[in-house]
Amino acid sequence: MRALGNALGRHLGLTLAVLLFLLFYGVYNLFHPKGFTTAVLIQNTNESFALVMAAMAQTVPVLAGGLDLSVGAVMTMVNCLASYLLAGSPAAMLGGVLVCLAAGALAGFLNGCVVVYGRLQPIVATLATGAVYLGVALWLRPTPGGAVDQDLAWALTNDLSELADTYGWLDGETAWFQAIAWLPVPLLLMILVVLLVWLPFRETVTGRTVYAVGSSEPAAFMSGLAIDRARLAAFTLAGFLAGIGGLYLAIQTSSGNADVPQAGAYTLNSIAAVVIGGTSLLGGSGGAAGSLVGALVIRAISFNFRIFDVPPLVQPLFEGIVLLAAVSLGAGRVFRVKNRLQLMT
Amino acid sequence: VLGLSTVLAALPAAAKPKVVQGPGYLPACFKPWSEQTKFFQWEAKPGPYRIALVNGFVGNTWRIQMIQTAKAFAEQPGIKDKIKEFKVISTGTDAAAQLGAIEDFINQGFDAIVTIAVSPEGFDRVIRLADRNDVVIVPFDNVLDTDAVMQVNEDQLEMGRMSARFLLKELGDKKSGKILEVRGLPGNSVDRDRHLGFREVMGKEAPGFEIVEIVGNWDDGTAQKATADALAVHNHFDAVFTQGGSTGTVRAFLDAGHPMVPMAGEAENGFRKLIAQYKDKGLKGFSYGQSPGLAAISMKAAIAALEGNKMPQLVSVPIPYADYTTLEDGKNYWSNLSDNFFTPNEFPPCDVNITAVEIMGKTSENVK
Amino acid sequence: MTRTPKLAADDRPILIASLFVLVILALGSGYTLLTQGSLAFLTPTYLLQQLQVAAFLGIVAAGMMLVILLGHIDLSVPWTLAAGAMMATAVGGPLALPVGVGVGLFVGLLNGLGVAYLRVPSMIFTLGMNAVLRGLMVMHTGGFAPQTHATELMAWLATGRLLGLPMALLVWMLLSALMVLLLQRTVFGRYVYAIGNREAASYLSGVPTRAVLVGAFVLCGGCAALAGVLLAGYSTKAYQGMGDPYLLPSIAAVVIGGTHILGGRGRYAGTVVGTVLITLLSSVLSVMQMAEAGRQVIYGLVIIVMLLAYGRTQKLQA
Amino acid sequence: MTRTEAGGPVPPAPAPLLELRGIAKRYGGVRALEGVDFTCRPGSIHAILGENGAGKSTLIKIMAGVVQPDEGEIRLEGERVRFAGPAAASRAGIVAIFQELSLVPDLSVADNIALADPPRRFGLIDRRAQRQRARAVLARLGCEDIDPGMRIKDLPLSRRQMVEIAKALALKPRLLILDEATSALTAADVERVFRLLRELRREGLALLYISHRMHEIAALADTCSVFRNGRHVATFPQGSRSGREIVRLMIGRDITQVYPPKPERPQPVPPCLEVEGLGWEGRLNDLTFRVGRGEIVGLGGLDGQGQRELMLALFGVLRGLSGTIRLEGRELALTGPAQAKSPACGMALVPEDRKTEGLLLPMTVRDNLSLAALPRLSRAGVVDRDRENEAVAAMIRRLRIKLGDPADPVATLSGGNQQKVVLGKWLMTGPRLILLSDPTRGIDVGTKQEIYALMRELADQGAAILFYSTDYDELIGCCDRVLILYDGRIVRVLEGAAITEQNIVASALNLGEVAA
Ligand SMILES: Nc1ncnc2c1ncn2[C@@H]1O[C@H](COP(=O)(O)OP(=O)(O)OP(=O)(O)O)[C@@H](O)[C@H]1O
Ligand SMILES: Nc1ncnc2c1ncn2[C@@H]1O[C@H](COP(=O)(O)OP(=O)(O)OP(=O)(O)O)[C@@H](O)[C@H]1O
Ligand SMILES: [Mg+2]
Ligand SMILES: [Mg+2]
Repeated sequence: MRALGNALGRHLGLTLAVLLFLLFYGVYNLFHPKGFTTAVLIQNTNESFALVMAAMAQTVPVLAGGLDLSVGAVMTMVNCLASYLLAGSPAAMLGGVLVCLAAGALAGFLNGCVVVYGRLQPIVATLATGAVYLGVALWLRPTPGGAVDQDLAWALTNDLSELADTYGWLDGETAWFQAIAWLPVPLLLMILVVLLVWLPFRETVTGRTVYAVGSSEPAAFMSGLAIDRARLAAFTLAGFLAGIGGLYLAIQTSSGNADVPQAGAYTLNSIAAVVIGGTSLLGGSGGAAGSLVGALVIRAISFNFRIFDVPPLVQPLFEGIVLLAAVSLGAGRVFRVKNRLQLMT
Repeated sequence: VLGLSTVLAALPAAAKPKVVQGPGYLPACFKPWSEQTKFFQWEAKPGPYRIALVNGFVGNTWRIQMIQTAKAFAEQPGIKDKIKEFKVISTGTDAAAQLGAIEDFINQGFDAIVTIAVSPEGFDRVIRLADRNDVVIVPFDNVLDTDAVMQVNEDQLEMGRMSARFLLKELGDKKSGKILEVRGLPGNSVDRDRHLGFREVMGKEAPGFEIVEIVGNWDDGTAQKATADALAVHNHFDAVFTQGGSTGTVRAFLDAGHPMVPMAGEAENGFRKLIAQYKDKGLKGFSYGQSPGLAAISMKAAIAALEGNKMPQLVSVPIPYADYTTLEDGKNYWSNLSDNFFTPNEFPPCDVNITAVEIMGKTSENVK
Repeated sequence: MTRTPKLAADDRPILIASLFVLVILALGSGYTLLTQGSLAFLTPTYLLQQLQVAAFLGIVAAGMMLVILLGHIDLSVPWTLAAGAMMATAVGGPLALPVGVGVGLFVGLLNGLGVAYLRVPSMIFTLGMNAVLRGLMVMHTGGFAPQTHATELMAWLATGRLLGLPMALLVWMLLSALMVLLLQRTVFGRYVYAIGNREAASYLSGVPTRAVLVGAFVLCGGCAALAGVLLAGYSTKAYQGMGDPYLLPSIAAVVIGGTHILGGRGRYAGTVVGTVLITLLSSVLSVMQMAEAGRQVIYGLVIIVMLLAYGRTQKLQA
Repeated sequence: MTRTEAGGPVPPAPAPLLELRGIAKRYGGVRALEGVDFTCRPGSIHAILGENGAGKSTLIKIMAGVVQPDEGEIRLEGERVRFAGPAAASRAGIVAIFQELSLVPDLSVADNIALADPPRRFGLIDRRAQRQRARAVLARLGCEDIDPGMRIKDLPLSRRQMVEIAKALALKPRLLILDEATSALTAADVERVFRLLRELRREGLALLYISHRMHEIAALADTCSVFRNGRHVATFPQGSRSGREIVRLMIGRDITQVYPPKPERPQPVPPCLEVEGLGWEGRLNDLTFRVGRGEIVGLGGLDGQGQRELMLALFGVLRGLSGTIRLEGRELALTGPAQAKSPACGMALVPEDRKTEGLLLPMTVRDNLSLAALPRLSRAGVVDRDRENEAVAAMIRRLRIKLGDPADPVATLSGGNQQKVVLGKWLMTGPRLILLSDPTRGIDVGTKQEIYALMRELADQGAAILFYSTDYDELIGCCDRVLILYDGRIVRVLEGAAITEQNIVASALNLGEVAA
């Protein structure tokens, strides 16, 4: 069926990413003494969560045709903020969570404003705002620290049964619960974010407009779409997702840390993840689900260093080469294209 | 905390190390931090052991030297036969990745994990898991703000204090003037502690001095630029306390033609070379050092703990230092070798006898 | 219409940035006047010293500008710089300089091939290249106990003086002269702007677009490595991570200089001014003992305010 | 009130749907529209005629809210309105299909058809409903073959244009405007569209139809309005004027001797380009033809039948060609334009879309003119400023390019002068084989004449010219021979007297001998 071939061709990037992930992660689990167990899954998902969020955040502005170099900074800022707000009564903590998410969204919204109303290029605009957000983070946490409710931290970084135990919910025996008790909370959260945030957004008119703007701005305008609103929405959502990442980072490390290099690393890795996940940096095609896989690929690469005996001082080189190879996979296109003009983007 | 206890209630009895009375094992090597320091004791485990070293950032000489030392130590007779498997990985400056790696090694059933923390916070989860699985975690160098694990470090506060005392000694009866303080990486606990120690003594014993602070990031280039700027504006300093990137600071003084003054700094070979070279011109230098050998000591501590010995919760490794009077080429610095490596590496009381030269001086063979 | 309006459009950023440089000096002087009772920032010593330090960033930015003019970017600059320096010192002797710069040119070649022939987005390809270089340098230092001492020549080029001017500054000036010649006078320069404006149109006009792309990346790598060699001379040694403080500042310098991040527009003079601005700003903040948080915020705001001041309404789509 | 000229009163008509009064629009110095009154009524198809740049598109962009008029008012059923943007206009029932396609390439057909306001459930887009809607509209256009799930970028140009029309229909317009919306359609599609339009007319829609094809207008329109450089010159019932009269209205004078005379030349001319069995990706099929020195060979046929690909193939842009190309006897395997333009080959290509493929709009006229010839204007890679300026000045004089200063951005030039710059850029390289892809598009009649003359002059100097045009009048006037392409094949070769409107149209629509 032609449509099927089309669908596959359209998601070629994503397909490749999934295969890569299955390869790296499969090998890792095969050779891991406790491979394919909940313990390993919990650890892996915990480790990947923040990067996954950063990658999904990066995806939205990229789809609209612009990079967001402040993703890591927003994440770090929210992380530092959260390290003050995630303690005390359940109500207080809930409030804290909401404040953190709002802060992330606000930061993203400000990015959007600078881009839309300031008419600055997203790359430079977010390069600058990113520095500002890092400044705020450093102001919030000149040195690492903070207190996060221990139960919360423990419960959210384990599987569902631990979650239930910790808060004494439906004393874990219930049959249906047993079926899903092994699910790691972070994995569940990733899935929820995709199902409750990304997919719905993509199906709204605004989300559709994000794609349209990235694909062809003039066409979007001619069709009477609300371009500015879409851009604002894209950056706001990016901030929101980065915020979730920062929030989880705080829960996971039960502290806030305004680590500038770490922020930079997350931003750059998020871009790599987006590309590996099959989203075009030119905008218009791809999706956050792909970036999720892309992020997992990046993580899965380094997982393997813990299994195989790669000399420690060779690891960085190895990592670099694999990354370079992974992002170069898309290059196959070059040899298929029959009209050289199409290579000129 | 309160929450913690409720969780632990929910857990299968976590096998925390017993808190016991001293004295500890091999006190010459594992010196308790203070009188208050408590002692830990784990169930003795039969060896040989599987040990992992989880490093963070790798892109600087100190870390590379540290990794080399650890690997050499693992091969050392008397240690080699106690180690079944020794794995080293670097996670980069990413807390999530480092915590993940540690947890992964716990899952893999390693017996001990020595690590340089990316952040002094956030290890609660892995510590808890380690306790549940009888795994000994030993943070060193960048240690944690907790007393729930055994840690190995030199006293960063003391480094600041020593430096202050040395400078005051050299300044003699001069009780006022300007002192330049070149700080390290902002937000890092080591930077914080060395700074506090320095200020503590200066504040107490010589409040008359104006202290000018600049940020050097422990990076020679950055320190050199920042120092040059400070010199151009302040024209004269009576003494300098610098935290790494020390050679950069001296270079800036040379470039500016500023007379050499008493200077306390890190233990880079380059800095000691310069002291030796300019001590007669007034570079009364003091060089304290964070030794990459800490890795080896931490490994030894981990093994000792696994063997069921009593271990201090916080092991204080004496600060190796030298000053312009005690420098000796080929002994505590090497004029024919690279500036970048860190001179103090061995620590005989722990029979960590791998010298910096053996590590950083040897050429090509084993690129591991 | 005559040239003037178009020129004004491109000169505006340069003028504004220059004014801002004066503002920074004024504020700094105000500070020193209050605290030291001196006008240290206005002394020739200080200004020359700033220009000397600016030279390193300026050389990196020059290469970065070429790549940005093409609508690309080079994120491998930090470790290209470090690799150049470390290789130079490792080889030592008369070969140090050529080898160091050669490393940069070679890295640039690889970047160029990846971007121009494989068509991998430069943002990503150079990022990977940076990681690879870091890996190589880590192995290098760990495995081969390399010599890291800068040669006499390197030291002289970085810290020496000629007619009272720092050599580094002279090197930068020489390079700048070449850059101006390259961009204004040569076919290559004209092609760079053409491709930056519209690669398809340039290609159909018979411009060897791929060769130009590769060439630009090669030059960018060469500049980064040259800066590394000089920097090693400045601190008399090469060391890991010496390039890290140069990535974002070099991009910022180019952008503040009025070069369009999507390529095709921008004048070299702007990049020079942008470099001076960034260098002075960080120096003044350092002297003011401004906390890290404050610095970050100020950097960010400066970039935004400057760009808004240029009031360039650009098409948002690449 | 619409002005009507003596001769045939306007038939009693229903109340106007949309009225424009005293509309004026300027772009910088250019008067796009000036004091235009215009009315369109439900249940009629109203054709707009005019030279390129007469203001047709601008008028429509104003109706559809894409641009705002500088003066004048718009009344919708008597109510004064002001459309903030295309969205507002389409809410009011005014929908336009523009010259430049307004489809989003990365989205599916269904997505595009429902782009503006898709069917929603709980605020989310209802894909099934959207798909059904798309199917329905496409069916109405007789395009069941288009899969709503396909991405636009995977569709051929003609299909896209049908989707464009479907998209407009889906908005349930009261006034539907088609601006040269059929330029790329196949004969069958054109018929379908016409049937549809007539049907819509019966349903009482008001329709505006813009086309440069007289026969289409004759076949379709009830009323015609003629525009000339921004002014509305006349409105009259279709059929009440002869073609000649209409042309006079459009151009303001009779076209006397627009085209330079075609010289009689001894047959056969020495060959310059010989193509045998050229094929590419099924878009070019087994093309065989030759162009002699001093010959102007036309490429005819509907838009998008492979003419563009042929040009690109000859210029070395396309990969994976089959067949052979011989230039001046030597067989060619070009690696790209750089080689094609080299003195060894001496080719030049004036591409279809001057704004994206021909020019670097923000760069100066000088830079644009000298771009292709730079190697020969420089020594050791350094541009010789003096030689460059001389050459540029000479070219500006030769082509009579109107500009302020060679250092102005080329974007500030008029469409016609922009096109002259593209031509000039290539003349600077002294080409021996010139490929012209619709070089007179969007260019006023005066400039056109200059270009025709220039082409003939070059031919007489021995250049071989391959000339693609969508305007068959040009082909008739300029070409020694005309190749008609259909679906990437040469369906007919017309020579000398056989080059007639009927023949071209007939073979272009691939109707065999039937006249249009
Ligand atoms: N974007 C623009 N900027 C400046 N001037 C413009 C622009 N678009 C059109 N014009 C001017 O308005 C005049 C009318 O243009 P318009 O496109 O309406 O002509 P047209 O009748 O549609 O020509 P065609 O038959 O080629 O479509 C043109 O001569 C041009 O000079
Ligand atoms: N970007 C621009 N900046 C300034 N003026 C422009 C620009 N684009 C077009 N124009 C003006 O519009 C005229 C040519 O525009 P344009 O090419 O759209 O006219 P056109 O003949 O209708 O072309 P087309 O029919 O292909 O759109 C010139 O007079 C020019 O002054
Ligand atoms: Mg037009
Ligand atoms: Mg038009």
